[in-house]
Amino acid sequence: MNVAPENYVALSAVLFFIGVVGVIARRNPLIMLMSIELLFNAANLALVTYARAWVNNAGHIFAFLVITVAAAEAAIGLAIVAVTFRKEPFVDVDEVSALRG
Amino acid sequence: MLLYLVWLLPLVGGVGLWAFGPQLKSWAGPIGSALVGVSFIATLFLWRDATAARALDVPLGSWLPGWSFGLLLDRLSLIWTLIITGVGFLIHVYSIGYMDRDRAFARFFAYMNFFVFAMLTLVLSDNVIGLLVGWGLVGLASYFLIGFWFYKPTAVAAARKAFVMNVVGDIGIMFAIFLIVAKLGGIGYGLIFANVGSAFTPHELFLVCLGLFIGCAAKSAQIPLHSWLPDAMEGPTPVSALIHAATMVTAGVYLVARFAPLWSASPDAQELVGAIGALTAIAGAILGCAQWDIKRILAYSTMSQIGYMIMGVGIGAYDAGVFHFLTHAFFKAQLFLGAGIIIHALADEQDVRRMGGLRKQMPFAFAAMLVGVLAISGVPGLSGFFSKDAVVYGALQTGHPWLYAVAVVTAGITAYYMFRLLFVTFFGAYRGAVDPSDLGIRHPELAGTAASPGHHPEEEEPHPHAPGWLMSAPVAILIVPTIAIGWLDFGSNSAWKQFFAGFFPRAADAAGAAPISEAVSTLLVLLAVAIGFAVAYARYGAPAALRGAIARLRTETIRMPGVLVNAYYFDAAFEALLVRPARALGGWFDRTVDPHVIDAGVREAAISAQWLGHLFRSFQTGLVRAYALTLAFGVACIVAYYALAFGGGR
Amino acid sequence: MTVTALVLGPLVIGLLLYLVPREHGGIARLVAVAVGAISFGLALYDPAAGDASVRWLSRPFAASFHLGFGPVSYWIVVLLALATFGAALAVTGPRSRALAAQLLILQGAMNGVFLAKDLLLFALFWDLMLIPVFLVLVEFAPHGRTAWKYLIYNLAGGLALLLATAAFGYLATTTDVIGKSLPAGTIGSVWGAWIFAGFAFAFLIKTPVFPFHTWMPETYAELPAPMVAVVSAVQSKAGLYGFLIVGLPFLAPEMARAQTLMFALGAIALIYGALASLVERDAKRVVAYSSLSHLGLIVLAVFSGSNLAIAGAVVYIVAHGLFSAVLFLALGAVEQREETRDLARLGGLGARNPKLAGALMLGALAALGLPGLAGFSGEILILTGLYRAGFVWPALVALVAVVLASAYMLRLFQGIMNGPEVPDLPERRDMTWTEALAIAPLVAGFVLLGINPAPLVARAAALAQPAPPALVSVRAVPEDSHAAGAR
Amino acid sequence: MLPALANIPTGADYAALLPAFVVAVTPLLILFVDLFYRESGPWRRVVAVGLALVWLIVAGALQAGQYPHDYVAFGGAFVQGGFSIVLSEIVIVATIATLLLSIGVGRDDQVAGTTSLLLWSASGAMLMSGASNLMTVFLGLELLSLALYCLCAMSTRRTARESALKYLILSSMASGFLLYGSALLFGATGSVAFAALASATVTPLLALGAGLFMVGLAFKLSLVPFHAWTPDVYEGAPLPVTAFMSIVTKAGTLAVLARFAYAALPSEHRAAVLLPLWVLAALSMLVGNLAALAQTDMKRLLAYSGIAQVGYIVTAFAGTSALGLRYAILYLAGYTFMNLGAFAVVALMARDGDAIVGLPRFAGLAARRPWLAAAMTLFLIGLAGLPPTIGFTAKILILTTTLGAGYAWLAGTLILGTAISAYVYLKIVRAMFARVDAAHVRDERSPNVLPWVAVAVCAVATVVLGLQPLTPSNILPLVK
Repeated sequence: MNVAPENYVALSAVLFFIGVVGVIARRNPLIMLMSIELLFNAANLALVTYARAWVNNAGHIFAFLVITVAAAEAAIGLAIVAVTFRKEPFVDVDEVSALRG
Repeated sequence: MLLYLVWLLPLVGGVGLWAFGPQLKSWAGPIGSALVGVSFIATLFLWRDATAARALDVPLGSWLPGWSFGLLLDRLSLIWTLIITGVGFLIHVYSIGYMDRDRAFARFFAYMNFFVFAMLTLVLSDNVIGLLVGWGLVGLASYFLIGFWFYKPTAVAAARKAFVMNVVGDIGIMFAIFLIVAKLGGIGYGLIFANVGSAFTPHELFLVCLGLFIGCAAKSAQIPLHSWLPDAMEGPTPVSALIHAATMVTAGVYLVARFAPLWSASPDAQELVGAIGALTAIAGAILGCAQWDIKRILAYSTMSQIGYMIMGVGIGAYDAGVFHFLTHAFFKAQLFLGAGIIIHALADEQDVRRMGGLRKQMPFAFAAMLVGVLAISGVPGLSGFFSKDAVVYGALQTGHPWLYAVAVVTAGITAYYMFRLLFVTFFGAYRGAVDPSDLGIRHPELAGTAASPGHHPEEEEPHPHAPGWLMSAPVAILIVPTIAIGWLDFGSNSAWKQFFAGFFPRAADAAGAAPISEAVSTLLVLLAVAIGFAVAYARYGAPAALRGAIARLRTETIRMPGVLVNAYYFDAAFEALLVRPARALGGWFDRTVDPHVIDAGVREAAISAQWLGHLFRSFQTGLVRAYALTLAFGVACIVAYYALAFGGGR
Repeated sequence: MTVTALVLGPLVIGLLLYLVPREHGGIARLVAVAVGAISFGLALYDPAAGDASVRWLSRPFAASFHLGFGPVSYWIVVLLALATFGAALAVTGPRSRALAAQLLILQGAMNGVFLAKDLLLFALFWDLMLIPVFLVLVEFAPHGRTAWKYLIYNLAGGLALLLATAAFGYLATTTDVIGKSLPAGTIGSVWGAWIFAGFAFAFLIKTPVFPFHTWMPETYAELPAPMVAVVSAVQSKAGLYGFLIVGLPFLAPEMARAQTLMFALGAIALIYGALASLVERDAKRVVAYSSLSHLGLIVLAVFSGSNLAIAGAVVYIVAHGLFSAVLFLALGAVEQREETRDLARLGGLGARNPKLAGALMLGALAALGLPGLAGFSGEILILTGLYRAGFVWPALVALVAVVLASAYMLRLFQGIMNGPEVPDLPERRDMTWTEALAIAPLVAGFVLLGINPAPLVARAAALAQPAPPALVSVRAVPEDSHAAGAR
Repeated sequence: MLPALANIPTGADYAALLPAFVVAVTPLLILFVDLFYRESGPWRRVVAVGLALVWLIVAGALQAGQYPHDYVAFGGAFVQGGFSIVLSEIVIVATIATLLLSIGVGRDDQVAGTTSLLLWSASGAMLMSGASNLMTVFLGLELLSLALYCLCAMSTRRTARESALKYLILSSMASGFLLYGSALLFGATGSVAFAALASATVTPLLALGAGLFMVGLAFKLSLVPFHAWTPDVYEGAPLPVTAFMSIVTKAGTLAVLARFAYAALPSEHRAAVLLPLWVLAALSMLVGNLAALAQTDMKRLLAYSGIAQVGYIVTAFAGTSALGLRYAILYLAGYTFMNLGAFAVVALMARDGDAIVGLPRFAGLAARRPWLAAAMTLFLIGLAGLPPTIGFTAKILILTTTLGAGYAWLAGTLILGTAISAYVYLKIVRAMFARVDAAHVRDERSPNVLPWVAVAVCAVATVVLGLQPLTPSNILPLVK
């Protein structure tokens, strides 16, 4: 079965869009982090697709790189969320708005 | 070199006395007088050079090519220099006595010397800029001396008025200079007179003359720029004698005489100047009839007499006009100094209504004033008779019958108010002790007659007393020329006419045009004078009039027409038409336009910036999701741009 | 060497003055006086000093740290040295150190403006001279707003200047142009208009000219007297100087095109300032508005294109510097004694302060254009030049302003010195010798200049000589033609 | 057959990377040394910071030694030489200054960690300065950012954690855009190298990719409207971190932007592709300065000021002239000194080197601490673009190139922004010099004198850089 690359790209765009909306719409920082992962993975999908389309391994390498970075990012992100909300009963980014103006 | 000395000695005096006055104390007066005296003598030594075929012209320096300066002593400036230094010297001597009680004795002489310097600059200059410098500096000296008692608000105001009105004159001369420089590129008299015919169109020539005449009118108190002169009487009396009678105010006459070639080439200007002169003569004389302040009477008479001179030089009778200046310098100085003796003796009383009967206490003053009055009225044999006659007849000779008529009538009025002065002051009983209100004096302090507080440290009762020799000697000396100088111009080939033979351009239509002979004219003038005297005698001098003097003065004061009291409302008109609008406009600029119009724009811009700053601040909500939204919004905009820019073009 | 010392010396010494302990303000003052005197001596001693030049930029345009005397700037530098000398002598009070230091910094910066032979350097010093005035206003002015107003206006001008300089540099590929000439057509008409607009905006604000003047009365009123003496004497000339050295040689067609507008602004300033100072009650603001009026006259001269008027403008620039410094120093002395500048409250000081009255009088007389003093020399040259170049109406308007000048200057003098003594004014003592020493050289300057402005006129001739043909053509009447009619 | 084997990295490739490598490896040494301490004490701090300083200076020297050479390493993934060396040096200088400021901040036993993070972050920026393919860019950017997220949280203040969280979320989102843009660019050209982009034909895909890629960069540069994180993060983060962030992220990102704008776009469409960038620059100059007008906290104010200053720098790129790049980097160098100087002054006004310093604290500073006030005045007038500073010189140079490139509107906006900014900066000058009743002003002094070193160096550099003769050889070599 051979799926046209355009479809993968379209899927990645949809994923990306969902990720953006997720960051904007969700108040739970964990879900926001997940949405960010979605952004990265949407890019990965596109990269891999194009790598195949152009027959260029650079895209694959790039994707691996992104996966590594995303892992580090998730680790740091979770740590920061944990530190920030350690004493809070609920996890809500809108509560964190002391810095403004 | 001697001319430098003549010119600069008074300056040395002025600056030196100003700087070292406190150290010199009472020596200031003699030193100042001596310097002017030396200047006078030096001028006499220069007589031969000045009257030589080629007049004395000393270069001083130059600003630009064509703008070179120098001193010129020719016949005309010689006459003026002699009067300035000669009469000036006498008045300086007189002032030593007159100002003896004043705290600022040295400063007074500094100013007086400075004035002499300035006046010499004016008359000795050989170019228009130098003339203007002198013109401005005499105005300054006049300002200083009018405002000499600067703690008196009236004096301060009078000084400022005199200065500002004189600046109006200055700009007239400046305007003339513009035209001259624009046409000729230079400022020297020689250059100007050599090119009168070729460089200017008649219209331009008229404009030059008009500009110059504005200067004359301001300096010589010609209508409509005359109203500073009566106010200038706030200054000490010797000042009035020197500056506001003998010399400075006649600078206008000098100017017209100096620029005779221009005037002679511009008949329109001549008509204008003659008419203004005659108008001033009669208007001043009429106002002279309505004054009570002895110095203001003399001031209006000065205005009127200068009107004669201006009329004379204006219509082309230059030597007659200049001659009237000469005689006037003597008799008017005489009158002022005589009045000064009275004022000094009465502790600064100047209101003639509060005088009376002074003939007995002050015979010397009476004699001095009497000679002066006779001379100014044109009584035959005295100086004023000859000069006035020459001017009056000159009007007829040059074909101006209307001016002639005005001049004759003015002669009569002159006799009237001068004898009125004499009778009220010297005849009858002394009224110094009479309550001012009985004399109709409502506001003594406003009449300008109140003794100035603080000027005399020691309080003293007004008591008529004889003057010291320092004051009487100059007056006595002045009596001689007042009587005799007129004979210089006796006859058709007089010494005076010879002196100026060929100096002035000849009037367009000389003798022969006159419908009546000079003798008939003289008789007419004398008739007018006699009528004037008779009326004055009947109203003020006759025994019956003297008996009811107090009541009479009272009714006359109360019934005086407003138009005369207010000097034809010139001041009020200036106030309403110029001063108030200027101040209102200035106030509007200062208090409305600047802060509320111009600044408002800038202020609004600054406030808007602040407001925007706060607006952007309010966008910064601190909500991370909102920030993410703006981020996404920005991305959307950029994507939209690329879609538009590159999407359609494929 | 001389020119470098004139610029860097005051700047560096001014900064070093901050090392003097704060309570030893007297020492700082003495140093400032000495710097003023030395720079005066230096300028007089070495009037033919050569240029000093160090390369700064080579791209995008060539620029150098190029300093040197020019035909006009030499005299302005001399004037500035005199003014600084006088101002430094007049420094008093608990914060003398700051004032003396800022005075020197200002002197250095302004020397830089006038000695700069490079347009970029000119712009640098132009903006630099904002800072000392701003800081002094911040520290000394009673109203905080004044400093802002000064800054907003002048910085707007400074930035416009910067933009114009950048464009100029781009087109000419060099800014080392002052005193030189550019090949014709370097600055085309499209760019030229904008560049001129930028320069003119800066120059008009600095001068200032209606309607950009509103910062000036407040600044002048609230600056301490020594500072305002220097600012009004010299800083206000920077704009006019700019028109002379940038506008005339490089932007002549634009100058000619803007002539009507500039004449209108100058004439309005002339009358506006005169009328406003006729009613203003604050003595220093009276002088400020009078400056507006006087400087308007110079604007007319600069834009007339007449050599005579431009020579007059140069004379008047120096003359105005001298007499406005005298006026402000004298008013400063009055304010220090009486703690008010309100003409309605002052009066009668002349009786007890004859020397101070004399100083104020001399300043006022020079300002009102008394013949024989420097103000007159400049005025008559300008006016004659204007008229000769065919500008009859501007000349007549200026004549009206001359009359008004005498009215407001006498009002100022008499309001303070004449009339009955006001009893409740605090302190009475006549001028001290330091105050006299501060004012005397300035007075001597305007007397000498009044008697003989020839040295300045000669230098100005050098400035106006190479006037490009475009400017000559705007003259309605050829300069040297006797036959052409006056309109 | 693996084509990659054809270009196995050689010593020359690693030599190009050596300075960044030194900076990246030093933390390992620091952490290793730190293991030997049992208890907290000042020595831990001194050793950690000392090691970092020494190796940073070594790295700086190595970097400087590379100057005349050009390196194309790792098959074009990393290019060193010319302006990127200067940017790396800026990063090193900023890091050194940050270390000087951070001496008194935080607990002794954490210093090794924070120092390490700082160096890693710096190495990320250095990597970015030489990055010339999309992968290297992403790698450098993430290295820079990940360390910064942690650094922001390194304070006991609650706002520090808030700032870290915000920075994390927003920056990651921006990285996502950059990454997706990179993917699209890859898709459009089939290559991750910038060099390949330059010869590509412009398709909507390429334009869109370029747009998203630039959004990521604009976020890091905090150009409006991608600036919203800046004030909050700057305010919340510890002061030294803020100072670091304000320079280092700009330096690294600017290198990428320069390479991208100058070398990675087809020249015939360059102007159109880059137009949004100029609009962003104009918006930044206006909004940054206007918003700064209303600020009362010093760090926040400097944040907004930084937004505007980046606008000036990006303006220099307008028209993508060679000179414009030089002046942008010159301006950044000047900004580094002026801004770090200002932060150092602020650090000297707080007892622990990391307090919230409001504007009222500056009232009457000139009377209390004249030297500090004088230095601050110099930095502020420099930021305002007044002479005699690099702020003035660089600004007029930028104006000239911008005008020359035909972007008069951008030059006009720059002038307008500068006018507004004068109020922002001189407001502080005014507060310092105005006479005030200083009794109620809290006057704290940092016990630490090292920031004075930073202040002095920055002050001298601000003036000297502005007045030194600038010739092509010393201004900067051109872009590679």
